[in-house]
Amino acid sequence: MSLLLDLFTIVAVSGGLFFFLAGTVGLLRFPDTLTRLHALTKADNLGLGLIVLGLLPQCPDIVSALKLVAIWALVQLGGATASQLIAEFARRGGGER
Amino acid sequence: MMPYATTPGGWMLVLALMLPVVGMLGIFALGLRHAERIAHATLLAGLAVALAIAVEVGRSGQAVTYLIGGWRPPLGIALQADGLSAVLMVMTSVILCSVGVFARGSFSSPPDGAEVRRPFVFWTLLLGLWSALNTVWLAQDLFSLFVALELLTFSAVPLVCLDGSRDTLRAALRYLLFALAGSVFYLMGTGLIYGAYGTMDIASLHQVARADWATSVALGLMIVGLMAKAALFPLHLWLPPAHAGAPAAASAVLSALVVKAPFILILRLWFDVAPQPLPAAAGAMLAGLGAASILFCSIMALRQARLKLMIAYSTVAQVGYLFLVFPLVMGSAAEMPWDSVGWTGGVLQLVSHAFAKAAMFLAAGLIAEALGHDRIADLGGAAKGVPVTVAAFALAGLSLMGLPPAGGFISKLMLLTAAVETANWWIAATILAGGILAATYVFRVVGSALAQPRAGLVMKAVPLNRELAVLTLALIAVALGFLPLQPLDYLGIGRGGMP
Amino acid sequence: MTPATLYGLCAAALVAIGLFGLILHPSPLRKVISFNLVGSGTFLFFGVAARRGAVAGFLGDPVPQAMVITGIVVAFAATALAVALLLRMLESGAPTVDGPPEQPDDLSP
Amino acid sequence: MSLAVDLVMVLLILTAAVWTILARDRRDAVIAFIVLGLLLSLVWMRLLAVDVALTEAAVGGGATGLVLLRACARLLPVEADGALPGLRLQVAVGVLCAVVGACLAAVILSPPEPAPSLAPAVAAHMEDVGLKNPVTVVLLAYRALDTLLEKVVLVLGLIGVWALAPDLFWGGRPASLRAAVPSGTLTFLARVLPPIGVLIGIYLVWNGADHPGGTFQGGTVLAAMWLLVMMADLGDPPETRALRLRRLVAVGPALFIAVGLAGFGMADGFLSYPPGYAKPIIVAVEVALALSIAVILGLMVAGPAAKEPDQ
Amino acid sequence: MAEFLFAAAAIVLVLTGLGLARMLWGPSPADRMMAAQLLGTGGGAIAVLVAIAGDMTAVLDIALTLALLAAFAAVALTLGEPGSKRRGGEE
Repeated sequence: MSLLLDLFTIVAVSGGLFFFLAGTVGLLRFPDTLTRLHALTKADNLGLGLIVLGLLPQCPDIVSALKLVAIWALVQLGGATASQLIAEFARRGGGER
Repeated sequence: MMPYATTPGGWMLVLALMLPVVGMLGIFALGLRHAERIAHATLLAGLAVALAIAVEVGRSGQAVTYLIGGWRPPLGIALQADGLSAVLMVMTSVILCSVGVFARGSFSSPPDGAEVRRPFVFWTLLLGLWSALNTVWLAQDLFSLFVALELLTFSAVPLVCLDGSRDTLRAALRYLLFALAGSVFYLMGTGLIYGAYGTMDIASLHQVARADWATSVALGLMIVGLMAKAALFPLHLWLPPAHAGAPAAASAVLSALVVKAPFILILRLWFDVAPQPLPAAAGAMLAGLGAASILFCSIMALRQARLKLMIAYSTVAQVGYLFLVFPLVMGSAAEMPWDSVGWTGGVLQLVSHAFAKAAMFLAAGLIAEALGHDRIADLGGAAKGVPVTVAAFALAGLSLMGLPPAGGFISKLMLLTAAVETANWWIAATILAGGILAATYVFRVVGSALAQPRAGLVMKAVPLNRELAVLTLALIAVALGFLPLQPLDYLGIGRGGMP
Repeated sequence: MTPATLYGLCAAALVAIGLFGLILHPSPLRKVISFNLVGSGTFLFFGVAARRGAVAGFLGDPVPQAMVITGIVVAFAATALAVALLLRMLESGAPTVDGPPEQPDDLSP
Repeated sequence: MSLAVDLVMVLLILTAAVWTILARDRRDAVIAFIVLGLLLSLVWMRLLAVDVALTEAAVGGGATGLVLLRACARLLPVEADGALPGLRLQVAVGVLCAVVGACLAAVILSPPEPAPSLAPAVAAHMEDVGLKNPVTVVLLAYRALDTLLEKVVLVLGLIGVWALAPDLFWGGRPASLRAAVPSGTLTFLARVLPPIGVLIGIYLVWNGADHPGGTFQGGTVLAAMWLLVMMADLGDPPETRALRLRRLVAVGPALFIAVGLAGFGMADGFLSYPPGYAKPIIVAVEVALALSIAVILGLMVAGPAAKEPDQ
Repeated sequence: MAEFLFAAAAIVLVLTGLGLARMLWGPSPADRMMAAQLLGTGGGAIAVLVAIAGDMTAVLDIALTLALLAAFAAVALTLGEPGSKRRGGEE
């Protein structure tokens, strides 16, 4: 059982790492602000989500598990808002030089 | 040094710290209607506490000590009033009380009780400043002293730009940046000290300090930071516009008291923390910068067209004298510095300058109020309109010049004696040259004030009690001149060996 | 080399970099940011002392940690005050004619 | 392996630091500074100073960044940054800074053996206080005077910020923090996040007695939530003359002083706590302080009064 | 398992650290802010990994604080006068 859970953790966390990689590559390689933003937020929420998911079986107690879920939910909320705001900011031309 | 223990009367030290804070919070929370009353009550109570502490120090012949929360250093924080701190505390409260009387005219609440900005800010920050100064005089912990320095900065900077003009805002910002840079250097030094010794307590450090690289770097950083705060040449650029731009009551406090706090900290680092003997070159360098301050800023003072700027430049010059102490108290004298003429001369210079400079700035404020401007060339008639004030200015000027019978005379004579005894001829020459320069700039003002008024000059009347507050300060500065010309036993109380 | 030493060296570099900006940047806002950089480096020195003092079952010496927290609070207050001051200065009117002499824009120490 | 990770971290920090100084645009510099704050928070975690890491996360990532970005937004139309001065001066100052850095590095490289520490002394007396978080014990018992004075610094800082108001506006509201373009997403965030944030803030304060966390961390989080509400235009900054607000600012320090003075009668003297009651008293003081800190930080960011007080 | 999680944390640090290149390149403040955003999320991920791997649940509170304030900098970025198009600093 524990082995299975460990395997799950490894798979999920590795998946999370992959999405972080994808996010970074997207941030660095995509041609313009909005596509970069798209890549960034999608990838990075999924990345953190998978890592949180993978860590859940390893939690020492239920409070930590709840905190993990809360962290993920907060990043979802914050990340979504932030990308909206950054997009708005970029669209208004606030970022152009 | 003896390990700390709370002494009888130690609780008064806590009062000295907390009274101003309570007054400040009271004004803040209760609104302006009570501001002046709370401030004056606090000032009086604080004066009483300071006097009581000074009496207790003299009576018991030892330092008054208090351990906060009963925790013994290095874990806890000790407050201690020795002879020097007691003198500084009394000096602070007397000057602040005089400023309090003076400021009644310019920072009163309006009759309808509505809150206005200037009195609110002035009284709260004046009390904040006082708690900061008392903490600097009393705290025995390097980190508490950092917090005290920040308290000082946060109270002093907004006072500079109280009138809100662009120039004073600029001066305040420049002052803030210098002060913050100074603080961060000081903090860096304390961090290294903690890393090396695991304590911030001055008495513990005195016992364990090693003459190694880490200690030298730490002390060097701290002293450089404090030099910026004390406006020692060439880090003095912020002071003249800041002190000249503040309202007179605030300038008096800034010049008389605030710049003295970093100097006292340098003095404590030098004699109470640093491993003795210190390299002679370090002392000579501080004194060299002090001498440069004296000469350069006295000449700058001579060239100012406006009275307040002249006084501000003179502050930098007079603070320069304090730094002459270091090479004068070297070698054997550094074991018991308080027993030497040079050390006593330095402390007397600090005290007499505080009273003289407070008197001068307040006098300048009254003169400006009476005449409506402070251009030195057009002061004619001031001696007729505000004779008491001009007399106070002249008396305070005596102290700056170092002429008898003023306090500045005896302090400068002691410094001169020490310079001759230790064969530091260049210091002796600087003291003499500084005196002549000070005489020139003071006489220039007095001469102009004694001149005939221009035709049609209308002067505003100034209340007599404000003039008397100024005169009191000037008379104290003069009265200090009647002290005997020798090390004072009182200043040595609680500093290790008894006299 | 222990991590504490490595971060200590990093702190020294932070101080040097921040000091460079503090002295050279002509604009007050950049000076304030640079001051914060020097402050961060300074706090790290306390962190190094705390980490090296990890004995008696503690992960680190709590005394310097407490000091850093106090220091961060003070640094924030200083930043807020400096920013308020410089905004007010730039938004206030033309320099007064009769005030102290106009200082050059350069506020460097 | 582990040191290699630390090395990466140091490289990232130095990149952010250098960019903070060299970026031409001031807003770029601020963003780099925010990045630096996040990295430093991780460094404090690495140094096992969780209390400090929390403070840095709340202040570096939140409060300071907000203050600086707001300054950028208001500065832009007014004044440009000057460029760095000429190369020769840059080299001279660079050498000076390098010397300072080298001196510091030399100190770091020759640590005392064994490293001094007050940790055993802290541990020896923790029982007397009854709290389990050593940092909180240091802050509120051993070095309570520093903590008290630091709160006074905050109050004075607020007075200093308020003092910058023009006379006409004294007592009025600070300038609005509203974002430039009202945005539905922001409003949504400002409705959803604050309840959670307040909960987390209270949790950090409460938890601080026995675990990492405490007044300042909790207070900063509370302030951040209040600021978020103000930025989303769901509430304007309050009038600075309001006495209720003033009392909120003063309650923390005042209670702290009152408890300290009560020590004269009930315990061993100023800022000592009666045995057995230390923990409830400290928690009460912390709660009041966190409230005051939240209000002070919020008001400091909001700035001096910028409108005439309402009639 | 702990080693794996620590290694994962290190990898997240390297990956999000690479994102800092965007902070240097820009070109717009929006792009630079994205680097900060990525690092904020990455910091949260690192903190949760370290917390679980090192069995230091207190570290979770760091992640919680970072997550709570994740959008804060982005919100602050949008402060300012609407419509002022030319926002570059110095020319």
